[in-house]
Amino acid sequence: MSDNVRLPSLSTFPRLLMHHAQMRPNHPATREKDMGIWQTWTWSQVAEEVRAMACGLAELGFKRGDNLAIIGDNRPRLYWAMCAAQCLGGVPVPLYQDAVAAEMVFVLQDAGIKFAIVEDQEQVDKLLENKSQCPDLLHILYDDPRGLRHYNQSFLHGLDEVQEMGRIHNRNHPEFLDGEIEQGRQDDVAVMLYTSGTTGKPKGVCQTHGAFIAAAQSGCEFDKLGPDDNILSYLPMAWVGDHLFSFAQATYAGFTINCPESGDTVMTDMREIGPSYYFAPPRVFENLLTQVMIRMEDAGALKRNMFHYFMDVARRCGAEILDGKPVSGGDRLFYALGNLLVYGPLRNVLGMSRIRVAYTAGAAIGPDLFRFYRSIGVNLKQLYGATETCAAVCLQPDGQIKFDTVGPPAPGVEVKIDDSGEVLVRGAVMLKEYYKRPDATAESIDAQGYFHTGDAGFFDEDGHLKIIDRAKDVGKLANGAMFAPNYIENKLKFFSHIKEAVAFGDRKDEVCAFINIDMGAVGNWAERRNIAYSGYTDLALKTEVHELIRDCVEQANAELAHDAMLSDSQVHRFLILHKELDPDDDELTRTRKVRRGFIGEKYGVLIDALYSGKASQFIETEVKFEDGRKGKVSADLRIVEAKTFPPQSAKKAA
Amino acid sequence: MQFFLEVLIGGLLSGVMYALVALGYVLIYKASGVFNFAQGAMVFFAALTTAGLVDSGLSLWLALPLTMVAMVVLGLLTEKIVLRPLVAQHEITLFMATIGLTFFVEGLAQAIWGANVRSLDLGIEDVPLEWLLENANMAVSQFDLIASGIAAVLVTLLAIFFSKTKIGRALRAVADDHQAALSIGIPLQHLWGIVWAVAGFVALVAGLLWGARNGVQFALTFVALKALPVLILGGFTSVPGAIVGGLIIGASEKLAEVYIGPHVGGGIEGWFPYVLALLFLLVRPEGLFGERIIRRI
Amino acid sequence: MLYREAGQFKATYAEDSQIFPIRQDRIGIALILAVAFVGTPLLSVAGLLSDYTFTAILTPFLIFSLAALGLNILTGYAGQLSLGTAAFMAVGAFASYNFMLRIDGMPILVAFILGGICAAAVGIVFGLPSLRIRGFYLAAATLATQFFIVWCLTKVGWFTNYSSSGVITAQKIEMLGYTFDTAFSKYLFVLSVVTVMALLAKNMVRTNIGRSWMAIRDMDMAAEVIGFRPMQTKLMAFAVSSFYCGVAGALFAYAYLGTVEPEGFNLDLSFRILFMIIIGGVGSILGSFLGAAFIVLLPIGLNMFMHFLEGSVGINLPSGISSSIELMVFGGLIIFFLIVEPHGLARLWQIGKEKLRLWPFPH
Amino acid sequence: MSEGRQIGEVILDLKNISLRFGGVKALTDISFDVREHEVRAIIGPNGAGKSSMLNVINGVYRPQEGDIIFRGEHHRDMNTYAAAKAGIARTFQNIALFKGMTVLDNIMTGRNLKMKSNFLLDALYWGPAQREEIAHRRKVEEIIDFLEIQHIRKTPVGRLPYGLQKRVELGRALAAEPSILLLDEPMAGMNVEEKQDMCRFVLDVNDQLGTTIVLIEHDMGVVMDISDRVVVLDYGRKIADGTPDAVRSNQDVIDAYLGVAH
Repeated sequence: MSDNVRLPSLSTFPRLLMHHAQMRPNHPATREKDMGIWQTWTWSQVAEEVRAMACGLAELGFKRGDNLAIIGDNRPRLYWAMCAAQCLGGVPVPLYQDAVAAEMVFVLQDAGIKFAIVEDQEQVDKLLENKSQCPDLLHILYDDPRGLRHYNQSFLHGLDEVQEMGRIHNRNHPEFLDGEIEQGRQDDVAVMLYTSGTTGKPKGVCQTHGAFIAAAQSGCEFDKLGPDDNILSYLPMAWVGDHLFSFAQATYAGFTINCPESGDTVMTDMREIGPSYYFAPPRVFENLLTQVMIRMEDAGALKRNMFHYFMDVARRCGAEILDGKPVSGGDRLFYALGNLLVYGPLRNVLGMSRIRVAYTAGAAIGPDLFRFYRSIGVNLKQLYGATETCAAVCLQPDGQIKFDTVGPPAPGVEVKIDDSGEVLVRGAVMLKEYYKRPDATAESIDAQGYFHTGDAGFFDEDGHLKIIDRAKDVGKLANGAMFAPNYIENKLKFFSHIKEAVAFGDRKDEVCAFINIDMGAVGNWAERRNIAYSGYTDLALKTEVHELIRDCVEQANAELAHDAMLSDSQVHRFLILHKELDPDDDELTRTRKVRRGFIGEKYGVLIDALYSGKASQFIETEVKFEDGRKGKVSADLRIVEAKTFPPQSAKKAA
Repeated sequence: MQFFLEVLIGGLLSGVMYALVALGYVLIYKASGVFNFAQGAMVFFAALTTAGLVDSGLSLWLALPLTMVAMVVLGLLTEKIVLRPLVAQHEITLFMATIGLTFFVEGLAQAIWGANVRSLDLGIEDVPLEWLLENANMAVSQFDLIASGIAAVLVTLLAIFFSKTKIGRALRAVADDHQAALSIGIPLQHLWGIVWAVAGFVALVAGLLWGARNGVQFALTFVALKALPVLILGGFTSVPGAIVGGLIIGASEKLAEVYIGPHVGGGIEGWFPYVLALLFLLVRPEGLFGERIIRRI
Repeated sequence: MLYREAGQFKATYAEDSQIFPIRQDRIGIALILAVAFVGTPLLSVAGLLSDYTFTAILTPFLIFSLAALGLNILTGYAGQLSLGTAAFMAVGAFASYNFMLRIDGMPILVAFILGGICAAAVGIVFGLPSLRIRGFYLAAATLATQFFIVWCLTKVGWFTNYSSSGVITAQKIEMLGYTFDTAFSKYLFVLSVVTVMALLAKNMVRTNIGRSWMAIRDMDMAAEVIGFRPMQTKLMAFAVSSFYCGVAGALFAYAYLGTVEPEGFNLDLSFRILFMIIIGGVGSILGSFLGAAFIVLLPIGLNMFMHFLEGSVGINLPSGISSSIELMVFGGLIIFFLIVEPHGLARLWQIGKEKLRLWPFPH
Repeated sequence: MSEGRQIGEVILDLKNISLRFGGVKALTDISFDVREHEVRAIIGPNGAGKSSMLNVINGVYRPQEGDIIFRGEHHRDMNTYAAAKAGIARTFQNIALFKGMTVLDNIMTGRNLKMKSNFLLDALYWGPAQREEIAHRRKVEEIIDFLEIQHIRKTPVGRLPYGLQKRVELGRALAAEPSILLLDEPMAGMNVEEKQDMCRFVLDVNDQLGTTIVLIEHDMGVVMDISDRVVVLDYGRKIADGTPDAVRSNQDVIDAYLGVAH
């Protein structure tokens, strides 16, 4: 949008959609890789589809204030369904599509879902399983009819039929939908996103049109996003990040969202589309980098040496060149050569050639990882936010990138650190309330209207926010020193061989940790050393692997020794878990954050062993497989001592 | 009638010589499934080498064993360098490789001995056999008769070799089933080496006979092209097929040349055998003695 | 490395099935065509390219490419090995000659097309055995074509207009009052014909007719079962292939040699064209061009090398040895390619291209 | 099983079929019928003549004796082209894909009988030929989608693992929109997961498209699960015919299978 003033006529997402349908009717709005090509819908076509869907929903009895569950992979019609619900004054509630049926029940009940639009048979089956527990659920609509031919329940409808119904409805009542859109207000709840919640039951975060439009606007203006931008929409629709980027910003700025063919083809689809705007959590960037390194291992010596030589050049000056800082002529020349031979082709194969702006958020990103992308010319930046703040609190401006902070507060957002070190936020992007949870709402929004993020952090000298940990997780060691488990875990996870880490130490004498090795990286490492292994558990028990991980832990300890506040948090002992932490076993949240408390209880025997000085500990664990079957994994885990270092910060400070 | 017989006998005699060349193909095809287009080039190579050695002062009886050695070496090298790396490839690929081999061997022969026409004297004169001329008034070349005799002996020997000896039976087994051949206890590679060496020997004999008759020149390679219709007719895998096919082609080609040729301007020897073979193929695609292939899917 | 494909997505099937789906390839081919159509003539006018370049290298290269393309359709795509390519070229050449000779005001292009059609007709007749026999039985049978056609053209005086030596002199190439008589105008003429026919061939091999050929080639029984009729399919391959060879033969006579006798289309020529597709790439349009270029340039390169040996190094080679060595090199290369890269230069190019697309990754 | 599928009249009736190769009897006096929309299985020990039976149905082999009644028309024997034209498609025991072509092109070949373009139009391409190609491409994409092989669309089939090749071959047969689909051991050599997928596809084809299916399969579990009627061959003779349950308890069948064991 060219105008900075938000017209009242553009105060809701349906109005924005209709605006684009008029302003740029033939501009692509949505693409989906389907049937071998990128099927494309223009803004006017999307408006038509949404209109048909909304009218169809109305015909089925969907009313203002009703909640519409949306469950599935990133499919155009599911994105449109959000807008269709909003047209009618209803509230879309996207759910994580990989949740098992039982996990869905809570949200379906809590949100009083009456209508659900789902992707396919798999999701329909899950809902049918829960139907008896969700008496409010009246209608289930599905996008892909495959396999559903013999489902003859009267409350099941194909989206095609519903849209057809809607088209007829719209012909008979051409004024109806525009009237409904007209009734929409900026303060209406636009979407309800359930926070995954590391503890307790998920809560429904109600965000208004105004909040998300404000967040979208500030982001779009901050990075000058316009209708010609393209984004790959592949992250879970229920995640605030995807909602902000693929729905709110796209609908605000009028750029094109591109839905991949399936989860397996994201890499290929990314390369085909070559998005100009990209968003991914750190683990995606990390996986990509791991893949790059593994694939380069197989290259011939000449090519590999060239690659490493130019990566050194990039490490030396790549990020500086991207930031427009002064760099010597020689380095510039080498970098240009490297750009021709390595960085350019690398961006190309990763599908990042056309990226103007890429963001990462959701977890801390390792400095090496972050620097890698910036040094090869991908303008990767960090942002900080939460579901409750439309994911938009701090953004890193071009040219002011630091590796360990998340940038200054976004325009229109006020950030304050309270006495306990917790980050507080106030502004247009704040949530309206937690759905049906006045207690929780009151708890997190204080009298001055500040939202308590629950994160601990501080501003550095340039006014950039640095986040350390979850405020409630920050504890104290027995000697009173600060213990920030997340910070330690992240430090460990920055090693490519470590996938997950769980640190313990609150009210203890020293810090110990559980480690999950990265199957891809360590597996590859083992293969190159001719170490045979039969699976994760087997690999995790290898002595060589323990040595490898110990090196990593000791390196992390050496770094921690330099930190004035955290030098006591060095990891004294660790063990490598016999199974991968898994959201299906409730050990991780759906966004893959470790649930430390749950793990602490489940593996209490291991923690005791870590602190009791035992050399090994037997454990047997029940695991759930993808198809719902259950099994047991057992192993005798070794406990490994790691070297620690005397604090270095005193000397440095002096 | 007398003239007809004269032509017929002449044709049959050259037919035996065709059969000899054709046998070289059958040998290799049976053993290794390769249709060795280079057989003609090997004939040429053998003749040129013998003639070249004789021309450079060696006696024929010294030149012959030397050439034999050269032919065996050529055969073994071919097997090792060309065919072994191509083992298990499609037969058409092998066929094309032998076309390449043809060019290589022809080039090699000429690079060593030059491209000039040489003559080769085996001490047999190419004159009509007097006895026949006198008694039946038929002109049948003495040379042809003797050459055919030699060829016939060789053909018989090979036929016996194939059906009676252990190696011969092993070779037949190879053609049918490589696994089975292995169980006989003779390494496959040895068998192939033997076959290529024998093929070299056959080429040598054919080269000597044809070379002495027509002069040692590049055109000798065309003898191989004469043997092709023989194979089509007789089937690629059959020793008797090669013999009968050779006789049929030899005789019919001469007869056609004499009786049809004049009406169409002559020179039909070049294609007549092919057309004959083709017409025959349309009736019986597997050849006279070839095995019927049931296409399985 | 040079390929930067990120962002080249296809939104329609038409885009997805274009001949060069990658933008860099489209730019490349446009450059090549620009150089071929505009660049070389400019260089020629500027005196930087001699007539020799056109008459001895570029024109024969293009004509052989076309013939190789024809053979590739039959052998590479339809899987029917033929050793009679030169015969079909001869039919094209002599038929065109006779159409020009005997019909007043016959436009040259029409004569070429009719020549090609005659070749196609002959191809169909001699393709008939392919219905019963396969593999090298068929290859041997196609030799019959080779011998019979050349014999026929030599013996039947009508074909050569009763020329005593059997040699014919091709008429001038005239179109719309313009005579293509200089080396480079003939080159341009050939280039245009070859470009159009290569495009048509590419279209055929990427549509149903091409798929029918490849199906018969790869698994004839299955092809039959899904409804391809072997007879039509094989004969069509023979017809189209012979048409291409026929036109190539006509160009061979009209734009390259000028005077030609039936013996000029001998077995050796058939083999040479077979070598082009083996070295260039069986079953590849591009391979036909690469192979033709290779076989045309190889003797020239070898000759230069020999001269170099004699001139600079001072080794005296016996006369006539260069042709023997040429034979050996040809033969050796064929064997080498069949062993090392049976899909020829085209596959090497493809592998190289794949590497460039994945650069810096090895795979 | 499902209400979408009504087993109909006899569509294919084979009467007293005998087939010999030289002196070898492959099939002896075999009769059985196939009803519209049903899943009909042919089982039997190795060498029982199962594949020969399929080959007779779609005209690859011509039986010396017998009568084939297809949709009410009598045929002394079928020929492959007529069979394909009449809507009989099949897959092969040993995968018979076109190795040099991509998955997409392989499946496209399955649509050849529905294509009207000729070689001249093909050569000129832009215009009718392109329109036709695109129309058929759409159909083929539906099959690719149905069989969940999107990710290998442009891969040459020679590079695919066995299980996927089988799937592609099914795709090629489906592309012809057949009324009868002959499957020659569609699950041979597959792992459990691949078998499950293939079963699902076969049932979906039968159910959603109403295609009649005649299949040969070794996995008894699969056969008993998915077929409506089973015919059992042994040494080229029919020894049983009926529902899975009936066949399972048939003494001749039990003997034949035990006979294979020793």
